[in-house]
Amino acid sequence: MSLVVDNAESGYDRAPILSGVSLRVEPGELVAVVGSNGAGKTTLVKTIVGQLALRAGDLADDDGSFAKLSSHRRAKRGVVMVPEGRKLFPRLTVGENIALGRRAAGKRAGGEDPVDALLDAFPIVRERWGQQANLLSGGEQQMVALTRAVAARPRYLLLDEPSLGLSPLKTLDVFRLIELIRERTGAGILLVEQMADQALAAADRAYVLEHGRIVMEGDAAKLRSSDEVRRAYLGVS
Amino acid sequence: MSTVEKDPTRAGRRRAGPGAADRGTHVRSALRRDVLFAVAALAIAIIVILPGRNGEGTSISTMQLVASMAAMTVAAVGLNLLVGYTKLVSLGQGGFYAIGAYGSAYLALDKGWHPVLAILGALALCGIVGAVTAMASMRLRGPQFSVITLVMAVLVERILNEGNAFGRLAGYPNFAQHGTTVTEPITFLGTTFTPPMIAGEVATVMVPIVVITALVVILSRNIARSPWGASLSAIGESEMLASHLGVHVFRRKVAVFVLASVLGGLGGVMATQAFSHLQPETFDIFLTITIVLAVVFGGSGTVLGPVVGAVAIVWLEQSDILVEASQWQQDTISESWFLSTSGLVGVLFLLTLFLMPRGIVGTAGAVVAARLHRRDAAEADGAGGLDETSEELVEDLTHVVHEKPAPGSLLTLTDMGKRFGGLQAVAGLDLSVDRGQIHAVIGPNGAGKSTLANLVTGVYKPSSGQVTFAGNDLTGQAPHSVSRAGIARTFQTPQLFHDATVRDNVLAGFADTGRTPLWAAALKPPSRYRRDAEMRVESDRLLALVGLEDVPDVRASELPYGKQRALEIARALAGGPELIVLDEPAAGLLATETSGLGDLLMSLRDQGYALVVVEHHMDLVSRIADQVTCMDQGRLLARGTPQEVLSDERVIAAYLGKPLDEHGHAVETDDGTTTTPAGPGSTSPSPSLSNGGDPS
Amino acid sequence: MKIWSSPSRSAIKLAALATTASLVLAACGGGSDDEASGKADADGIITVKLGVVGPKTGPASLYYEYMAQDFEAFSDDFEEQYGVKFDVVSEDDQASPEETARAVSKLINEEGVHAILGPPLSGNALQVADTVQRSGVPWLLAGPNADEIINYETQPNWAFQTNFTNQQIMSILGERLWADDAKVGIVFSGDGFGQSNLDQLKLWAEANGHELTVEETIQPGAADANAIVKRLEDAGVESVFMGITQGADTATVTRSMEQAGYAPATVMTTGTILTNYKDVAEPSQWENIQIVDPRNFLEGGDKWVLDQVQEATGDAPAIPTNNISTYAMLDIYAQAVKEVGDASDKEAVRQAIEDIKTVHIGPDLTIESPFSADDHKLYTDDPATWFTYGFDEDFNLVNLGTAAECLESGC
Amino acid sequence: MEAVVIGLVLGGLYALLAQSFVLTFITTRTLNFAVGEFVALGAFAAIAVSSWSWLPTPGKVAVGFLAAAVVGALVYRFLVLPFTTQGEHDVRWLLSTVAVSFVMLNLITNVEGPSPQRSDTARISGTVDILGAGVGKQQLVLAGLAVVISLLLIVVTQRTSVGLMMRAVSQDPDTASLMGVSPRAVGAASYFVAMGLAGLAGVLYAATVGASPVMGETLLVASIAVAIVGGLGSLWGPLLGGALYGVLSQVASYQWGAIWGETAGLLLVIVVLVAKPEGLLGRRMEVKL
Repeated sequence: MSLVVDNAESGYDRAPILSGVSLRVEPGELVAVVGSNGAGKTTLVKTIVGQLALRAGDLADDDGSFAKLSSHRRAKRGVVMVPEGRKLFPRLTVGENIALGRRAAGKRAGGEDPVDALLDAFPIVRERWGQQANLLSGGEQQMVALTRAVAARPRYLLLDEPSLGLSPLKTLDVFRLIELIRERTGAGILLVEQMADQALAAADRAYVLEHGRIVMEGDAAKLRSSDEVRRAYLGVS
Repeated sequence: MSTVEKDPTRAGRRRAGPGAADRGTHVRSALRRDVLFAVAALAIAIIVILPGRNGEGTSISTMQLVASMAAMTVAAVGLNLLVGYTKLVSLGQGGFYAIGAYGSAYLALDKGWHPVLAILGALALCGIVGAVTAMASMRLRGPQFSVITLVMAVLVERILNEGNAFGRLAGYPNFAQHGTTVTEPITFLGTTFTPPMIAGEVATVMVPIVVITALVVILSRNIARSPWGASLSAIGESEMLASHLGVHVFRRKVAVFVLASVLGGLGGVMATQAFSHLQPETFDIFLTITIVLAVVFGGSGTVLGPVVGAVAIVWLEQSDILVEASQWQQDTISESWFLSTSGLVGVLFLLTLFLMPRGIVGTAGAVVAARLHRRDAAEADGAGGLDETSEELVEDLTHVVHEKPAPGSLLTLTDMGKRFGGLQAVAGLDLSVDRGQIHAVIGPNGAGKSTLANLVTGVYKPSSGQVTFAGNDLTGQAPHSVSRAGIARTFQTPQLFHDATVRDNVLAGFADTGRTPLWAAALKPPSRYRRDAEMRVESDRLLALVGLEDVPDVRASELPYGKQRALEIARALAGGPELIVLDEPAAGLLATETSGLGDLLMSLRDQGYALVVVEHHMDLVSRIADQVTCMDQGRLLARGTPQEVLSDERVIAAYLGKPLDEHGHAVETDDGTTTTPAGPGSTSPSPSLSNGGDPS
Repeated sequence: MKIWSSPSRSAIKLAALATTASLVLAACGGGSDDEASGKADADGIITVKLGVVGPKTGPASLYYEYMAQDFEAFSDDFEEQYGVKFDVVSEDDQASPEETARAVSKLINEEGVHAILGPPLSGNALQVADTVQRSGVPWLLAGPNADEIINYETQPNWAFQTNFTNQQIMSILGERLWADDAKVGIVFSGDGFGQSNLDQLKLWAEANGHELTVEETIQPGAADANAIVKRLEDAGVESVFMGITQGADTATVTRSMEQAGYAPATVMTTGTILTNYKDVAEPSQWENIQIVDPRNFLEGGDKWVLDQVQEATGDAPAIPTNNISTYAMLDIYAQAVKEVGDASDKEAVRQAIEDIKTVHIGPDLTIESPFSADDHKLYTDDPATWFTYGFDEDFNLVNLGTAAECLESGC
Repeated sequence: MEAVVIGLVLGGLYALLAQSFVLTFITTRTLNFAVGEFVALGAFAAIAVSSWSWLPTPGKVAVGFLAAAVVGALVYRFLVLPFTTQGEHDVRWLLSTVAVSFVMLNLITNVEGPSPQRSDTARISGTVDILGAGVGKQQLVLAGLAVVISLLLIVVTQRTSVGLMMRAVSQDPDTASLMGVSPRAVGAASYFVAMGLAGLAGVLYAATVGASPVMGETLLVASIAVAIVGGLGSLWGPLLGGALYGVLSQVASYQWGAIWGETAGLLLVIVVLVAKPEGLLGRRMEVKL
């Protein structure tokens, strides 16, 4: 019962970016992936959701391997990504964006709707319900993007650089929202962040990616305090 | 004349030194390649018409074929400038071909012009129609552009079909109007240029046809590989980017369209000279499509692509191979389900798209390039880039003569305002930046920071206020004027030429891209060779400056993100700016890279550059900025040194959420706990996350 | 029952025809050059290397079909009758003028053909008119109707035309159209044939003191002709001539006439209506249409030719008028070659054509001495030798009398 | 007035084909330049089954629709989709659809012969009088169909979840696939419907002008023009564009002669594009830095 990446290899064009990457995310767990730019973090999540082809290795969730499925089928299985830069549908309303998320939920829908909890916690999304998504500020868009992903009832949620381009204040909000999502959905969350410090602070476990390989893994708090990590990825000497 | 040259002190000094020897080598090798190409092109041109030198009847259809190929080649070379480089898929080239063909015949026969003048007149007409079409379609891209050019071609065809002056479907010339159905061969300088028509007559017109074709290929190669050509690729990539590189996009687009139109017309002129009679049926919609096919089939965006494509298509359409293939299908597959010539051309074309997506020449070239650069690509994934430049950079800069910043403010914004519909994005903002100063602009999302950057660089025209730069009023100037005045910029997401090499990206940054005149690009005078070599040496220096010296031949898209940022800064420097506007340069960078970026920016400041940095990374801001402006809702919220601004209560309330220390680190969280402070002088990503239960 | 006037709807049949025709051509063509020496062999058979140019492929391929049909149907006849065998070297002009130019120079200069048949489309013929007439190769024009193709200023002239020309048809039709000083309008197709029709009609009108009230173009494949018909009607046109290449486009015009309830007293067109019109039109739309043609489609040699084509190929004549004129052309050329005895003596053959005494169309139709030095057209413009036809319910031709009779008493 | 009525009716035919351009453009950012051949394909498919007496007319019309629709979906999957992978500057699809047009036109011509063939499927003879203008019933049906189908498409996209998927794919196919929507399936479906519409138009149009391989080719430029005038991004566009183009070209034909009809239509395209590059109802695409 977990999201498993086993010995994955993938990349763009000719050059492989990921090689032999293995990791796991348990339900209800927040796992961070940190690493320098170009280390392959975004490549990793794009490979998991099928936006990049897996060249070797395997991907599996609770129902077994999904490595051969196309991107939209993975979403329907509950492997849901919030892409870098939010990627809301700019000319759909906030409500329609979230409705699209609900569509992907399919059979997993039912029971208590975690979306309601998010909307209660961040009423701004509800206030903007009928507005076109491109009229929202960056922070609001990220809220909607996260809500939309939650509406899809993810079993595993992949977040690609959720703080990118946000002001410090909004970044705090986003991390609060992520915490809330973890509480309410029980989904396993894989968080890819350039802000390694925050990511490690929020996560249970973490992996460190370097040149497309996992070079360290373990308890997030321990990694955060490890000198090696601090020096290499937190810019602390 | 480039900005670099306009400012001899700085530019001249920078270029002095170790580059001189390299320059000589570059000039010599470039000259050797160009001469070889020209000789080869002319030789091939002459060889193909040798069979017709005695005027043997058996060579006539061959000469006609060669003439068709030449005409198609010239038209395709012209179209390639649009389709291949500027990325404008014009379906109107057939229309210009027709104007050239009919225009030259009409001016000579009906208007009595000297045939040579008539040809020039027809080409001028093509240019004028091209300019008008270009101006009309200036805002169009994609299918809309294709359709408007197609409409133009259809209208031309319609005029030829219906215009009495052109003989309509009786052809031109015709008995009723001219008493003959053939145009007179041109006699010029005592030579008569006979078309390939009658056995026994030497088809002398073939000589100018193939020689001119060869010249067109040679000149178009020069153009494609010049800064002028680079500006076309820049427009193809993004018109906004091109204008930031100092390219007057409007003029350049009109110019390239005119050039393409004239070449299309020249193709038509050749057809007239070779076939001596014009029928409007020749100039139907299939002609225009065939020219496009020729470009893509051969390889759009390559020098030889349109040549190979044109020759191949003309040859295929008349060769027996397709007829035999069609017969074979009928014999072996089905007597009714078979394809004949046009269908087979379609199939061939689809196969090309599948198997050789860049056309014959492009795909062959890519295979060769892949072999050559495999090593480099591997290196691109390795170390290097911003995070490792800091040390070298300082060394590198020590031998750059530091210039005393001239006193006074370089950039001054007065009462800047910008309104979008009902939204006041920027209001009443003043800002001034001195030489040798870094001015950071911070603020919440939607505060108007990017709008401000766009106002400074000319993307937006201000609704109110004034921009003064180095004593000149730049208010409302277009991006290319702003760029030429000495303001460069980088973008939130790096805007690079993804298919071009790292070096070519930097080369595009030189002011030459916007300023090289077309004639100099085409004719390549000695000064051009020298300048090319200079630019190359300078680009190598700039690449070294940002830590990309090991990967000059790697495609930009293959670079990791951080290095793309570095490359973009190198390109901005190439233009020889005095002020650089950086829009969130640290976005997406890791802490170590951000730190390297800080070093780079500070060293630029030390060289006398003024920098405006729009940024969210408070550690970076607090480390490098001399002055910080915090904006909120389009207005000035606070201004001062980093310490002053970051501790300003309004800034904290509107933006930061909590106070930061002098290094941009969170001091206190909203619930009162304190995060682990980083060591003094260190940089750590900011601000730290705080949440109530955090054990650290 | 004129079965040949209703081209078969069976696609398979047509395609089969295309194949057989090309096989026949392949069998005839591709022969060794020695065989096609142009001189009589041991059996007294003269093999003529005949260059045939036409749109073998593409939408205009009907204009190649009719030539192929005639070779299939009549090759043996000519061999039997005159001892002349056609070794056909065919080139596809793809209906493109430039391609035609290349094809023609290839045939003349590389293949060294004894004569050239085609191209059938006026525009392509005009493209090469000068080249062929200067080349000294007999040019057999059984298709194009444009008058401008033959340039009598080039003497001796090498081109011979066995279809009627547009100038001829106008001199037949002019008086009929303007009978009782009616207002006359023309609808012509936006192609070489249509424009030539317009030009000739205007020339005739000018020469005879009449005025053309309305001239309207219909683009090939146009979706409707409502505006055209409206303009005819509004101008009070009582007499309409349709000079339209495609029968289907003619149908578009008559359909719009019916829609608008516009019924001019006289509606005339040409034999082009025999191709493609019926399949698209309704009987009520062709009620009033008449055509004139120098050929008698209903009996005698002309009909025999069409019947033979139908019988031999199993399909309708592709362009009935051109099937007949091709037969006439081949008869003329074969006779001339027989007379000279050597097809490669082109000047002698040319002269023999010019001097020809009797042209045969089928077993029982002859035309006497049609040519002279400055008349290379088979048909004359004597209304007494032209026929006027109408159509019955099933689109069968009905002979309404000669053009002269109809002019006199109305038809 | 007569010109206006007939122009509106005629515009319906163009609008129907323009709708097929708009439909594929909205979801896949591609235009099928082989639409003309799908018109012919639909017409010939209906002729092929015209002798099946057990199949009622609507069934035969459906065969025309389905034949074009299925081939359309296949063409999308194998000959359009592979040529759209390089971002917005990628116009290889334009070339591949032109190639498809060459192949289909040639094949249909070889199989069916170049001559028009009579088509009696869904043939409605006769004329009705509308405001003094005689209008062919067949053309009226085509025009009515264009309106009904356009409205249907608009309702579907605005009100149903299928439409929501379509709009999502049209705005951002990659992200749509993250929401469990398959852009390929949506693309194939819209090619299915769009080419089906072309086939349907072919069946009905062939009943008046006969089925011939080139029957759609002559409609191509006009219907692209209509789609562009209305705006490629708007399903309302074809109706407005069709009406404008139809009326303008008819009025010009009435006033100055038929030759000016199409010319006026083409000039309209130029004027609209120059003034409003995105079409009358199109939405401006913004370039973000």
